[in-house]
Amino acid sequence: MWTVVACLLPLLFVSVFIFGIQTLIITAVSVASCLLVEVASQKALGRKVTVADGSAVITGLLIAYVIPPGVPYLLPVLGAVMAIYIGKHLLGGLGYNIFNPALLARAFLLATFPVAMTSSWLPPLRGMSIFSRLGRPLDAISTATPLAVLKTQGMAAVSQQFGEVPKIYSTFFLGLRPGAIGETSGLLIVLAGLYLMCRKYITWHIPVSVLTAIALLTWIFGGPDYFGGDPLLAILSGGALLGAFFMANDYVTCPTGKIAQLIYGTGIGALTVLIRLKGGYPEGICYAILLMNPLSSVLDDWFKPRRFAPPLGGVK
Amino acid sequence: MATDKTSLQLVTNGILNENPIFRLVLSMCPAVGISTTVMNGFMLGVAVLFVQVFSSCTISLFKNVIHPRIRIPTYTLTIATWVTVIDMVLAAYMPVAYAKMGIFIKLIVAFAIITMRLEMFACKESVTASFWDGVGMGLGFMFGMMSLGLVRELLGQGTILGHDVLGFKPLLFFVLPFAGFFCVGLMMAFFNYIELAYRRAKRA
Amino acid sequence: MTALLTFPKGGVHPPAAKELTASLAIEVMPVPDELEIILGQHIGAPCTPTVAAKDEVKEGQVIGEVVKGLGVPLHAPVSGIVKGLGQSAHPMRVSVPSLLLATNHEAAPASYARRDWRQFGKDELLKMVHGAGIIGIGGAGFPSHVKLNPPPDNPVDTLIINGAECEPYITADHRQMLEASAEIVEGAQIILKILGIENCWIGIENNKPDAIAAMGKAARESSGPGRITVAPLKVKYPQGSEKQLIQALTGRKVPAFALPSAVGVVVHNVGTTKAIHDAVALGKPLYEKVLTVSGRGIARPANLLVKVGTRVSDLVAYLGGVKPELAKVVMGGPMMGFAVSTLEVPVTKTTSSVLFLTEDEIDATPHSPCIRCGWCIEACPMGLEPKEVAIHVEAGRAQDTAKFGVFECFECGCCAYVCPAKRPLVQFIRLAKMKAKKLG
Amino acid sequence: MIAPNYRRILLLLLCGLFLPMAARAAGLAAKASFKGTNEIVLSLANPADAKVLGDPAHYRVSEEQNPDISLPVAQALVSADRSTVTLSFKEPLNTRLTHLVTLNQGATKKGQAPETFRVSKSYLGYLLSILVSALLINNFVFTKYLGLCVFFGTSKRKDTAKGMGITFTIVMVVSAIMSWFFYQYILKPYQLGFLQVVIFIGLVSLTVQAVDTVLRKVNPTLFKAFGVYLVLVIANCVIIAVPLMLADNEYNFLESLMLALGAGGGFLLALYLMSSARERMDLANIPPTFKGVPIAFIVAGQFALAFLGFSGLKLF
Amino acid sequence: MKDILTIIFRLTVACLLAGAVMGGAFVLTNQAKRHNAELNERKVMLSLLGYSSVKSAPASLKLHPIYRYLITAKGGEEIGYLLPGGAGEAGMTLVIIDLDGKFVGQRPVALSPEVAKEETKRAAAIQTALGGDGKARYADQTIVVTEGGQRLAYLLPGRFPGFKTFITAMLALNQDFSIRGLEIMESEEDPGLGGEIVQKYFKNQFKAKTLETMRKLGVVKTPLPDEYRRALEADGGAGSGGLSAEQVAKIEAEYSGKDIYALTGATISSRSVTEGVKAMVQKFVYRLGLLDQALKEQKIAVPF
Repeated sequence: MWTVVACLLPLLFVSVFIFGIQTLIITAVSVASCLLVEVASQKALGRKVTVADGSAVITGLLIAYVIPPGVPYLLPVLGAVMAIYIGKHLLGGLGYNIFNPALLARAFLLATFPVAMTSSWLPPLRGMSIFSRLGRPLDAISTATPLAVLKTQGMAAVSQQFGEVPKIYSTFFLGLRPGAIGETSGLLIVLAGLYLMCRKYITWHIPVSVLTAIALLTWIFGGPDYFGGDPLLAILSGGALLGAFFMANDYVTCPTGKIAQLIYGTGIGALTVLIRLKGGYPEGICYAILLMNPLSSVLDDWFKPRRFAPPLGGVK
Repeated sequence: MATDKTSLQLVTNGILNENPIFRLVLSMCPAVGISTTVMNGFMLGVAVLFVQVFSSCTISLFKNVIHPRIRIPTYTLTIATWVTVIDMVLAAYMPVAYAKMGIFIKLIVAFAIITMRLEMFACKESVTASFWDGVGMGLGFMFGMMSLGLVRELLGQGTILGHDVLGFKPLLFFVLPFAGFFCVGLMMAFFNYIELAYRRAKRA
Repeated sequence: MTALLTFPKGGVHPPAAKELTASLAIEVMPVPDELEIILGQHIGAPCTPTVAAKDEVKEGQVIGEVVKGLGVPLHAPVSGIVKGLGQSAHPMRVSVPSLLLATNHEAAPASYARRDWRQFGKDELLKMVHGAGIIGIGGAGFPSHVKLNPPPDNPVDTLIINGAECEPYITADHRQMLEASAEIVEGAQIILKILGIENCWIGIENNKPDAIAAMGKAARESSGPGRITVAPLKVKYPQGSEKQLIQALTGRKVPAFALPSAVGVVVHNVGTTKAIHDAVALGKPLYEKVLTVSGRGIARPANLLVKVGTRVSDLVAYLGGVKPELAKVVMGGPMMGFAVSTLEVPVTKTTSSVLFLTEDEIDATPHSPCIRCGWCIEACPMGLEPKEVAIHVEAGRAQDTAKFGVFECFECGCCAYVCPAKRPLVQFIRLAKMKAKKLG
Repeated sequence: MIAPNYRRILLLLLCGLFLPMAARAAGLAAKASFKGTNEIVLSLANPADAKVLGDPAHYRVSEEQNPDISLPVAQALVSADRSTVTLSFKEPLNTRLTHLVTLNQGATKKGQAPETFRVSKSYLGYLLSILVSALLINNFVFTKYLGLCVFFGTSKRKDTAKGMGITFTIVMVVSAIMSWFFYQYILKPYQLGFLQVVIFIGLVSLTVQAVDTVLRKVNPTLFKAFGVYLVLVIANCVIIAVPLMLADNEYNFLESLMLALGAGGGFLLALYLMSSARERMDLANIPPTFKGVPIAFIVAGQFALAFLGFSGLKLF
Repeated sequence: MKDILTIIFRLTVACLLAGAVMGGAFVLTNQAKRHNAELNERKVMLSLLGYSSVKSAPASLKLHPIYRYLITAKGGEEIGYLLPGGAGEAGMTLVIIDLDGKFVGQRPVALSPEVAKEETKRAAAIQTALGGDGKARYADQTIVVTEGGQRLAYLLPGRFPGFKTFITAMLALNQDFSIRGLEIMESEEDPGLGGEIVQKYFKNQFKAKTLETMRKLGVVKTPLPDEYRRALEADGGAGSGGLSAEQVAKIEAEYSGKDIYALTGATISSRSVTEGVKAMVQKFVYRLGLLDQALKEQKIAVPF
């Protein structure tokens, strides 16, 4: 698990340069509270304390990566309680949670602090010092994410604010745009994902099916006409990459069979596009993954591994 | 067969030992859906109390005339009648509260708790006993709803019965509709915890 | 040669670690002073001793017979005096009855003369195999004469000689194929004759090119019945498992709970084939065993020819003792073998190796909860779900595990090998089998 | 025995996610349709004079409900083959309402009656949106909090959940249709609205009794499998809530059918997902105070959090 | 057989009893229900006009509802306005105007304004008045408020799509069509987000916007200025929020020409309400203009 942590860390360092030291603080708060809640819940429930396995650190990092970097510090703390205690330990601890803890925390925070969670985005620093934002009131600097702009104002506003196609691709790919830490640098996420794939920690099935479904469906339905959407932009904007490589792939909450994984990934992609295009939120991958999570055990049940050979006379 | 319990025992039984919400786990829909304030809990509690008491008394009164083969339809008819009456009364005299509770008043008709009490208790017992049992069950439901409402209103809005108590809003989460699931789950666990602790203390 | 043959699903690639002993010729270990011969060497009923304490026995003499049920006789590995019945430590069970034999070092070793086996009929050959106490010495310990006499309703058309030797460290079969290739080929021909068929495959993993060459040469040079083909196999564990080997070579799948004969195949290990050759062509019963002693915890790794009943402690003494880094002694391969707690365990007919592993070679990190990564499902060659079995066992619901096919599991250990949480999945499965059997 | 059917149901569900989009595509073939929020495309049966067609003054566009208020056409663009005209408007149209477009060629072509086009989103799509809404967006269990007693009572095992869900859906559809007829043809005309509750619950009991009798005679095996759930169906709030909603919203027959199907299917879906989650939780080490129903509530809350992803979803 | 007969008999009796109980309750409560609903509606209307329990409405204040009907006649669709007055003291008048705004005709309707509140009776009376000349469909209702015979304000109930479902609102306009007040009656917006449209600081922003401002009213996403927020929350009630009534009036006047400040995180809801209100006002002004013109030209006497 520490490998995954290591893969996630570069993203944090880059985000410090893009958004300022604020991101580091919020991540630290999130990770620390996750560790604390993990220890506390394991103590309270009389279980062995296993913070060293790194799973709480991953959850902490992911919570910080999916919330706006400008939120009050209380939010990641409450998110940690939801993710670690309610989402994981009450259900039996590591390996028994049904939903991805970090995303559960995000959904919870989004419902509980709708304003902070939808408006505390920071614009890239563009040459300012990374400390320059400390202590400044947030609403003076907050801005909107590309997907939110797209949802409320349309593609023209996105181009105006973030640049024209194709320059916008490179801007997004490098992460120079407002967004959660984990949404920023597509480049680093892809690199980390490919590394994990090479090390065989993850397989290609889920990321590829998620991204393919998102790209394909956005291409078909996402534009003013059919087959007029911009698939590349859909993948680069929002948390699609982080979700596909690091969240949908969460071992505990994804199916194990390969066919099941492909269906699961496609489902996530389809729901993401559905929520993005028709839903009430600008970004849908968080909820798409949460919605597919409970299906993973069902899918595994339906697509059981093929037995070597059934016993003669059939299975009883 | 007549119960040997006193009226007080019947009432406390409904509130504590056989609390419809936390013990029997019946009638959960309103407990999740509209337990956001104490007032809501109280209003629906009153409605259920009336329906329960009236139905219990009616069935108990007519228990000798009810043909056993049409027992359940008769119960349903009785409950539906009283629910309709309560529904109309509330709609007429308390339109604001009625609007808040929406469809739930009419749904009392499908509350398992009421049918269950008729089947288990009222069809065998005297009118008085049924009355007290109905009161107990209704109060138990009201108590459950109100305690849930208290927690959710206090933690969600910082108020009790609409009066500002805390002066700030601790956590919007608790008044959100879906939080009802968490609140009910946590409160049940809380009561379980108390019971376990109580039993442990008793044994020690 | 385009693609090497293998089985399609599952399997793992543990480090082979065969270089420790692969180049060492089989050496004959001097007979120790005392032997402990376990009476139940094979699957089926244990033998009843036919000798009493203080009796003098000759090398090759029958000392135990199976009175009732399935089994083969037991022979004295050396000449000596029976000291009596005892209890022996056993790698799998706690303790088992055994015969203690004090070696008479002065007695001359038994000598066997070559005879022309081609003159015998099927029934006579089968009787010889049975009488020589031959069992599947690759590990299963299944009496060979039963395998050689398949039920008539399943006509057998193919013989497979298993030289895959997929377990890490072990090189016993490898060395035998190099040093006794002609005998093995001849043994295969004997089996073909018994079965009355022509077609024989010898499957060898591709990491033993010298063995493939030697066997190929022997097969070409041999005169006599049958079409013997040497097939190089892809290196993948558990290639040497019967069902996987059959699938790799013939594409047939042996149904669960059925014998290979159900798909018209008989499989014998190279060691067993050699033993059948010895029994039929020389009349020599099975009381010796080639085994690999390896691992970085022993002073001198070696391939040894030892008498059945030799204690592991004697092996250690002969090979110069253990190193201080020793962490775990395993009988059998590292994947499927059993850790032993004492060195006073005797070698049986089915012992293929004794491994002395150091900390580096085993992973002793404690196991953590299952995170459902599904790697075990990927690795399982039988298409089972080890994680579900383990989770059910942990939750005290072992009786429900039959639906996950625990009884189809042959405990190859692939799942435990790949498990990132280091969960002892094989142990969980064994527990599940035990409890499910008891309750079902 | 019935497992493969469930796989099909899931596939249907997944298809259901895409069908609305397909239905929208079908709408393109209609005579007049919205394009975006600012344009209406008309397809003409017989090509007319491009000059007439290109003049905004020849069009009168209004919402069907407000025929007196004509919406000014900014521009009328005629395609090269004169078979389609694209009308564009300055102000965005309320595309949820049906619009009327009247093309008056009378000025140049004597004797030609004004041609009227009705522009609306496809009715099929509307029906589908009712279905999907009841199934997912406003799932009765997770977003309307109805039917919970039975939901928690029968979601312990997958088989039970399936049985309950299917029985429930059948009874739901039958009783909802009967209720609709009763309401439309008896209660409403005779002003007996206050008898709603009694009549509806009576119809439900009747349906249950009928299903019971028919099943017992026709398919005893099926009766054995589903019979036990029939009684529980009556104690389910959803079964009475749906007729009440039908009455409140004045749905027509098809819409009622869709709502009933959606409600039943949604209940089945919720039960099935929950049961697979609870079967998984059976194996977990859950704190003793939470064992049983409390933890089921917590998990249901997590489901509800995930289902928040559908909030604000507008298919059409 | 006897058994079944008993069952049937008893069930029938039970049903009759139940029916009697329910029927009785219905008769007893229905009147009260309608009365209470009316009271409630009137209370909302009055509070929108600026009256409360403290500052009660003068006796000369009168509410005159105008019911609008869509009439499908032979020559196409027409709009009918059911007005009090016109034909006689107790009766009402149906003024019919065609789609282009030209006066078509008027019909006397034998209906008292009190009875007209009941939808079914009203529909029947209109159908009678129309005879075979068309079929009327109820569209909506607006209320003209007069004080001592002078027009004071207009009340417009309306319904428009919000973020999730429909929002029901009531709008009060001054005589010059500037906005007097907005009340959100029903909405199902997200709590904490779009649900905030019911808050004073949002809905009071519409106050005092003139017709001109309304025509091009937009939504801005800049945060609501603090003093404006305090003024909005004080809502004319002097003293609260540390602002005097004059200060509140001054601040409100200052911002009256500006766009609506969107709720944080709920731009869609804010925009829905703004667009909805805009559409309501524009449609009403257009229709009232035509109606007034018709009334004037035809010299139809109405109480407003």
